[in-house]
Amino acid sequence: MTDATAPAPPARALSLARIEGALPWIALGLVGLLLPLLDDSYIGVIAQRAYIYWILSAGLNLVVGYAGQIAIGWVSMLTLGAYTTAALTAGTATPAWHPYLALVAGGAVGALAGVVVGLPALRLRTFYFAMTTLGFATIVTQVALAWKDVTGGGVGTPGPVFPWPFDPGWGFYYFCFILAALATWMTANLAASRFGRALVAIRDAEVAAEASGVAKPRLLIAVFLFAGALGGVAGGLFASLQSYITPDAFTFEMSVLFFIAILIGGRGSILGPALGTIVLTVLPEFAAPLVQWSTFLYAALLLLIVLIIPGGIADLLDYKNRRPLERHREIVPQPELLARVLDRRTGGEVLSLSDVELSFGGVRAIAGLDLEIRPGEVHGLIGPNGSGKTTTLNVISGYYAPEAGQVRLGDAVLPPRAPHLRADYRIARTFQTPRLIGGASVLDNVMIGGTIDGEGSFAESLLTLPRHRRDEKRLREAAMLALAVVGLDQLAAVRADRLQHSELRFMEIARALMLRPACLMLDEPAAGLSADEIRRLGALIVAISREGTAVLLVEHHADLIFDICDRVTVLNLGKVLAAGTPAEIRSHREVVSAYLGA
Amino acid sequence: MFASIVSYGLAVGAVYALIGITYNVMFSASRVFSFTAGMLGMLGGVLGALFIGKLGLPAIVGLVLVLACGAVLGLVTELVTVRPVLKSIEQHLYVLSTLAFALMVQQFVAVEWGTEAQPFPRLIAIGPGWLDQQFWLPMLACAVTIVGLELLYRKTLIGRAFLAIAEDSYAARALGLPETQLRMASFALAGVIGTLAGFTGAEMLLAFFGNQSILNFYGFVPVALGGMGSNRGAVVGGLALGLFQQAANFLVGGIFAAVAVFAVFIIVLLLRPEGLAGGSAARRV
Amino acid sequence: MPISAPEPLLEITGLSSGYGKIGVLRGIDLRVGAGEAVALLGPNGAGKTTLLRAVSGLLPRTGAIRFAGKDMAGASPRETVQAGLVHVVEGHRVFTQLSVFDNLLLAGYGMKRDERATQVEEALAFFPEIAEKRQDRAGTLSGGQQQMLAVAQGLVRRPRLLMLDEPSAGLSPVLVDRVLAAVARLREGGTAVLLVEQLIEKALAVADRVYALARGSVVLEARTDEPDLPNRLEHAYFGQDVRAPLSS
Amino acid sequence: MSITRRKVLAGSAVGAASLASGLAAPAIAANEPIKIGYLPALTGPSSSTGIGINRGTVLAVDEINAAGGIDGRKIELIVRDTQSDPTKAVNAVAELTQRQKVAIIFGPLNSGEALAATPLIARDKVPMLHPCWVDELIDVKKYPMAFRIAPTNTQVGGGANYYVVDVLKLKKVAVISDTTGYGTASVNTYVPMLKAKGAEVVYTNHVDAANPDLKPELLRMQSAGAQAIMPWSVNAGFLSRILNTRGAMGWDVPVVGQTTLGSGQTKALLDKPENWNKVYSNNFRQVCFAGGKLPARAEEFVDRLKKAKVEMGDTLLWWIALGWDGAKMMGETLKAAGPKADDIVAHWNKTKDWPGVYGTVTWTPEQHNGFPDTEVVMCEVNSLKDGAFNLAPGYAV
Repeated sequence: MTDATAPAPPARALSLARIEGALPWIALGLVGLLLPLLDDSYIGVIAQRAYIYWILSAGLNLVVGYAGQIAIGWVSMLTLGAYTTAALTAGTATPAWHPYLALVAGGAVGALAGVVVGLPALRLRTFYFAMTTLGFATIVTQVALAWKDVTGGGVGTPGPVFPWPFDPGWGFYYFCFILAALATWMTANLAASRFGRALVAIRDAEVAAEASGVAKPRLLIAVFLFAGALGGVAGGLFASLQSYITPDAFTFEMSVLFFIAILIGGRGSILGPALGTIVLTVLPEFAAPLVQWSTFLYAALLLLIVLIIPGGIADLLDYKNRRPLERHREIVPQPELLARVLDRRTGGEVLSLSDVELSFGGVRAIAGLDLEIRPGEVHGLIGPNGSGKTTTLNVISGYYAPEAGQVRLGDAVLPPRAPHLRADYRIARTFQTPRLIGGASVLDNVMIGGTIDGEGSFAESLLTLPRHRRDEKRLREAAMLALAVVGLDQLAAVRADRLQHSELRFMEIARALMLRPACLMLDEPAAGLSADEIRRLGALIVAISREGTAVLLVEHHADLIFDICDRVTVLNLGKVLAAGTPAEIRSHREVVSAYLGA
Repeated sequence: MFASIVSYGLAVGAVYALIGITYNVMFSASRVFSFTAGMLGMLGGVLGALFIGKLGLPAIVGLVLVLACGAVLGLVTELVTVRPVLKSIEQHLYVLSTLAFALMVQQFVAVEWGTEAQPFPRLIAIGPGWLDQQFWLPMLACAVTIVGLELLYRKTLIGRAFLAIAEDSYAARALGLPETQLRMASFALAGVIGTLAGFTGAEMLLAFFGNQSILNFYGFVPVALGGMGSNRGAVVGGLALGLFQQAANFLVGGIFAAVAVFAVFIIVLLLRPEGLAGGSAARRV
Repeated sequence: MPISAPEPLLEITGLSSGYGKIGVLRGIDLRVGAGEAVALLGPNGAGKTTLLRAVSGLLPRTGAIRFAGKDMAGASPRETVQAGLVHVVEGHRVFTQLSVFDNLLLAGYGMKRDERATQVEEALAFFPEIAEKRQDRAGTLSGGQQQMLAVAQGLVRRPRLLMLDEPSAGLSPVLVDRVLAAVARLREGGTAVLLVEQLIEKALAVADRVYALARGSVVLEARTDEPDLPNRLEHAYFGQDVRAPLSS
Repeated sequence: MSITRRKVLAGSAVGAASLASGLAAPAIAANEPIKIGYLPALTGPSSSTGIGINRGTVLAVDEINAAGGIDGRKIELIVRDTQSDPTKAVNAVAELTQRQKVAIIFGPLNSGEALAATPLIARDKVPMLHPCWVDELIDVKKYPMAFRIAPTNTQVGGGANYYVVDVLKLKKVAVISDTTGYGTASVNTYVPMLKAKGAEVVYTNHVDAANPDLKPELLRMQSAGAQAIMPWSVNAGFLSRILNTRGAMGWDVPVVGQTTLGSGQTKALLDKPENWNKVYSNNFRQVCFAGGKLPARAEEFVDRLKKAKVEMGDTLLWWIALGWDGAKMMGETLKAAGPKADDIVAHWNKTKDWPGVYGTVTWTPEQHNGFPDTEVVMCEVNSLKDGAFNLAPGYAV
């Protein structure tokens, strides 16, 4: 047993992991810095092209790899950035700009286009969204063709030439190298921040992200903005590398290339897609005779990746997570640490439902329900299937808006149909089937719970400014503490999808504790647990409630309910059949018969 | 001018409708939206030109061979790109596997058949102007397909099995319906319809490897607007799109026509993501 | 009441199953004799539906299942149905877009045409109420009628064992009796039945034997005519240390 | 470059693979082959020209090498297919100038790729010879080492305009192009020239080459009263659809325009042979039948092609001749001036009336467009025989 106070991971272990992670980047950086020594500008051109494609792919990686949005036609950002920078520098439509300023403008136009393309992602299904991004790419190319006086139409327009210190040749090479390094650094920072974790949560466990207070629209728009900006800047550099751009330089094959590079690299990693981009840029140069078949080979590679190693290179390199975990692991919660986790600042308010009514297509799921969950109490909610237990939970969580009646915390009415706002009211919940981010570590999964407590903004996380680092430190410590409370701190660094089912249940409780909940709702937490795991779960739930949290426990296991609940409400056909102490309910005639179907 | 807008619009609209139906036939049996619909359309034209134009086979033999290739490709699509990823359907891996497979076929055609748009041999030389074969052939193919599907669904048991799987695949499996064979059959049927669309439309669209991405997008628009899985929506949507595109093409010129179509597509989808007709029969949850 | 033959029609030993990581059933042993009616009782979430799904091949499973002398390892739902073990799923999920008659034809998918026609008529004979509505769309039927149609679908292949998952759910009492009456008639006709049911009295009235499931394992097995059965069921559900108020 | 070359152990795959070949300093040994860079577009949408030119170039280089090469040193033709894609051209240029260290670069053959490649080749100070027509490609100050052995867009358009206005004496003209670099540039140049010669341009438009139906365009031209159609595109499919539509409409109007109008690919795409009547395309006096006979040089060149069994059916004589002239020019220059860049440029600047099969080439230090105005003529496209055409009616023979 570790000592009473849960140890924050020793500084040495954490920094060792960070160095170990940075090793490949240091190697790549060295190669990039020393490449000009070869004095072979052919390799220089190929490397510049790889950097430029990576700047775009680093941004796209956040959209495709992290947020899981299938944005295929991303060459449109490159086109827009290239033409904006080229047109502004050449001064075809406006007085000539300074190239560096024009590049910034290219990035801004890219950012704007990123949001325009990104908006449909909020409403459209995956396939629809993939189609719209493809359609957008063809439109951008055709507008470039048609808008002759600005883009030079089919004739094209000369690319910008950047003056000292990044003048053409090795100067421009270092410009691309530095921007590529910057893009890598920023995307890595974002990925390791609470925004990055929230992105992956939206991809793999959207409902849990929502319950933890992640507002999907705002976050996705910010990511599309940033990815579009990187695409625009890459476009400006591309125009300079090409020295002269015509619409047919921006082919559909490039969209496919960017997309495949990220998938080959592996979703949810930075190093994998970077290697993928380098490989796919360099490959056609060495396979000269095959050049005609390059797109065919890319497509074949994509098919292989999708069918055989969906995890891509990152999965292959992830040897850490293949080391076997010891078989018989014990979950040993430490309820005594709860005081530090919940640090009672918020006063205990009562969560109350008054005369709530809800029906689905004529069937009354909840028919005039009154319920009160008092702080410091465990309130059990039982009833046969279809009695409205889970529907009640979902009404409190804000998934359904009741036709009548209200849900209030204290005297504040909870806004209906706004699940992501529940976190602000300190209302947390777990789910019938645990929602996890399989690819992320247990610690990261739990840190998702504390997303709304961070003060640093998106931009601060990009640049790891002090507020970001303070947030990360606080979130990491709070998560380790929460894991210690539920007894999973030994598994903090393990990938979540390697955990057993019961451990996932406790992990979800730890994530809920990150909100320092005033009210905690548990949806059949005992399902699939062994007898003594249920006993430990019961003790933990009681301890949480004694800290002043109002706990609502929806459960089938009658013995757990009667064991730990202070009050029990029995629902049947959407109405309260009986309510009282466990002993009263236990001997209530109708309850037993309704419950047993006697 | 007006006559050629209507005749050309309805003809190309019929091809888009058939591609839309191809999407639906595959979708209703597997819940998978496959990028291969446009590929089948393109191949209908290219293979037709190859068999009849280059190899000089008689038109009927050519047509049968093309449809047979379509069926085989449909089966390959199901086996290689759909079945392996069905288990993790929520990850939408099928979008990537079907896109990759379609791209491979397109590039193969680009290298072997050439990147130039080759003419499609004239099959039945009657009627100048709007009576020309390139106009009524696709419309005939579309009508035949609709009637054929109606008969299939209403009269044959396999047709009714398709409807059953489309409505509730869990109940169909429990009842003992052979889900895998039915899915393969529907992909083969989609292969036939897709290549028929390409074959009959190739007089207008020519045998061109680039038709794949054009048909993928313009075949998808009627399905998205008409609601997934509804063939009626696909036909109405396809014909309307054909007319709108040709009108824009004449009035505004080619480039802005594409921009106009895309703009309408995006706006309608953002307002009603499940499409104008409210989507296919709501699945029992 | 036929004493169970030397080798039971259906024998399940050490059956485990669940949904992905969530293990629901933990080593179930159960057997059903030829022509025997067995009721499967237990509170919500005990694993009754999961058990039927595992037996019919709709869910992956570990453990051994023998049916009519054959080992059913790895049998798909279709192979299970063809072997004569039919599972009528919960929630009367009939195909509302198709006619009653079509629903029944699909149940006989793959049989010879004439055989299928006669057996469809046989199944319809069990439920005259829906026989007249054979050309109507199944969507136009009431909940009870749809449940009858679902059971009729199960009968088309003249199964040796019919598994019914809560046929009474969502039905009015009158309809429940009518459906369970059909189950009784089935039993007389020699078809074995495994009935999952919430309503204990109704289930006990129809069944020869009863199993009670709780928290994924069998907590009680008994013949329905044994004394003091409701009381022992109560104990089984709520674990040992509770007073039994039900003892009237 | 100030950074000295030192053997550096580069860890990544990128560096290692090319490390070995990049380092060896190219001492020019006596028997070392002379490397010539060559950037044809053998695949992709606008590849019909490239395939034709390539046959002439390869034939010439083989003959030079067969005859002992340049003072015993073989010519090594390093070919990189640009696939009609500017990004591939940029990569190929860097490889040819830096890695292969070629003496001269012949190509790119398409304007799109040439526009991207010319500034880079100039920056690497390698002499460049190309047959592209876009005017901006030649600028004695910006690209001192770039020379052109073909006419400029202005000369080509001038020849066509001269024929329509001065020979056929027509007043109302319709001008149309595809949306490639070449197409749009031509229309922007020729329409003002036409107006300067007093003709009235009644209709002009850029149309996507893949657009299958050109009927609306021709209907608008006809209603505008056009007496001649001038299409500017290298896309055979696009040009054949114009001719087929004109034939289908039964509209008797001459089509005067770009050389691809007469190419084998265009002919293969015609619905009916009659669609090729009254179609006049740019051509070059040296490779046209005048009164039934080819000029002497062209006659002798055709015999040489027949002896070498070069496929003529699906391409044009002047494409092959162009490829031949390019290789021959480079061969003679290397023989006369050696492989050093400045010597080559000096030699080219002094070239006067060089007797090419395709055209007589003259360069001066101020003028690197070597093709004479007088040799840009029009020809009858349906008179195709052995890839060559009859001079269009109306010229003084």
